[in-house]
Amino acid sequence: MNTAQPSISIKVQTDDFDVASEYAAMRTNNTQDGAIVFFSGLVREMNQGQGVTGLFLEHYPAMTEKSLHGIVEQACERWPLSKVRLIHRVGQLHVSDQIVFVAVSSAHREAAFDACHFIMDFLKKRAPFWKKETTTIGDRWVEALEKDKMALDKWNINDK
Amino acid sequence: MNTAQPSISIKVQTDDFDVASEYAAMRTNNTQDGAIVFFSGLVREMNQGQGVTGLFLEHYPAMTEKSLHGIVEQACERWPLSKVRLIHRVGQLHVSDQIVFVAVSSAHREAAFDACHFIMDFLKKRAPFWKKETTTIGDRWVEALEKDKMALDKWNINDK
Amino acid sequence: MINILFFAQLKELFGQASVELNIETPCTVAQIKQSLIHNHSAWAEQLNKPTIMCAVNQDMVADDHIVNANDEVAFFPPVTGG
Amino acid sequence: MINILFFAQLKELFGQASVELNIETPCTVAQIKQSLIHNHSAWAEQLNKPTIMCAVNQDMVADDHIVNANDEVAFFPPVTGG
Repeated sequence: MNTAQPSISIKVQTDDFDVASEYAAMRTNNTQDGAIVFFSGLVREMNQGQGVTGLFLEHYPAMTEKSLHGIVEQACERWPLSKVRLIHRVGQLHVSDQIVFVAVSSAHREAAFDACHFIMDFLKKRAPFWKKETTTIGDRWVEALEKDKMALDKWNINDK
Repeated sequence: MNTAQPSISIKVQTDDFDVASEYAAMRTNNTQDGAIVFFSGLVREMNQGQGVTGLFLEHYPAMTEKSLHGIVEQACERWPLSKVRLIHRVGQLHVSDQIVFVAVSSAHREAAFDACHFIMDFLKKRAPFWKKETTTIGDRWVEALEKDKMALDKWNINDK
Repeated sequence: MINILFFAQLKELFGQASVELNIETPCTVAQIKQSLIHNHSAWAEQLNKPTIMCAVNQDMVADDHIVNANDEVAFFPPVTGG
Repeated sequence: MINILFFAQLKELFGQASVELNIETPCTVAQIKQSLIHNHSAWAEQLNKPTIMCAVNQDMVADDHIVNANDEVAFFPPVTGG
């Protein structure tokens, strides 16, 4: 296990983010890690509504960062991670825009893959964000999916 | 399932690669994908030998790309992927250098995570690369690890 | 007095982002829901949904969670970020 | 005649990257190994390792694979890329 405290960066912002500089930050002063895994989530043209033209992301500001920190800390307890960087955007987005970014680094690839996947699975079910799609036939709130709830099962955590 | 042919890019090269431009290529003309997962492998200071100062990567040129294409095609048959980009470096590398990059995009995150992980697991066990570490006490060939062989078990493929 | 926050569909359907509730504390989250429905019968359908989520002081909690004076209570539909 | 390639430790230990083997085809990979060991007894330890890998025409194969004239045969230790 990694004995040093992992370096954690969590941001909730309206602005777009730059994956290249996030990736550079993962590599800076990092000679111990063999594996970086990152996930990037984008606005799709066809989601639950057809012909999506935009997406509005509402959140619960006082709770959002606290919730994300809790999820990342769970991941750090479970896997030996050196660095975690997470960005989630809020506000008005458009098709192909970046929504969310999670990067983790570890000595070994299994830990990096699992931790990144775990963080996304829990973010989807526990972090207070809500998406409203703008479509060619009007606005609609995105429905939570049963498969996202089931995605948590693989992590064997007793989580309502 | 994705009916269009996935777009595949595979490169074996001595030169370093630029993750930012690879990521940009994943996003270009891509309004259907909600998820991009990428893996990046780096030279670690402490691997099987302590005090690693460099790494030489030998390969079997006639076989390398063929092997990587086979692995990526297996992933594309198994998951609905839109784009896959893979780069593996050969030749002399140094600590913290990038060795390998795999990026996949899909409509959904589960497919993207699984396919990226699958490609790395098979690349580790099936693609003809060999690492020789330069350490402070001399050179040594890296030993294949039993855990890399076991990593294939999760994919339920009958693979000797 | 407890300050109750609403988000997403609840905020839209209730036409407000928050409400002050006059209720004796400590009480449970379930009792807060009942009291809100008592005051606003039109909210019953939403607040009675089994999927509705509640956070107290920015942590997710279940219906039997105890709420104290000055706690921040929030109700919202299942989250859909990421 | 079959051209046999060696990589990594095998290439270093055998002191050569390839060898021409005079063997009647078709034959199996196992027969090629035996013939190589017959010609170069010092190679026995490496070629008899159960972990040694073989590719014929750039595809991984097992010991019972049939090799034909003009096939490209390669022996190498377990791969360690990635």
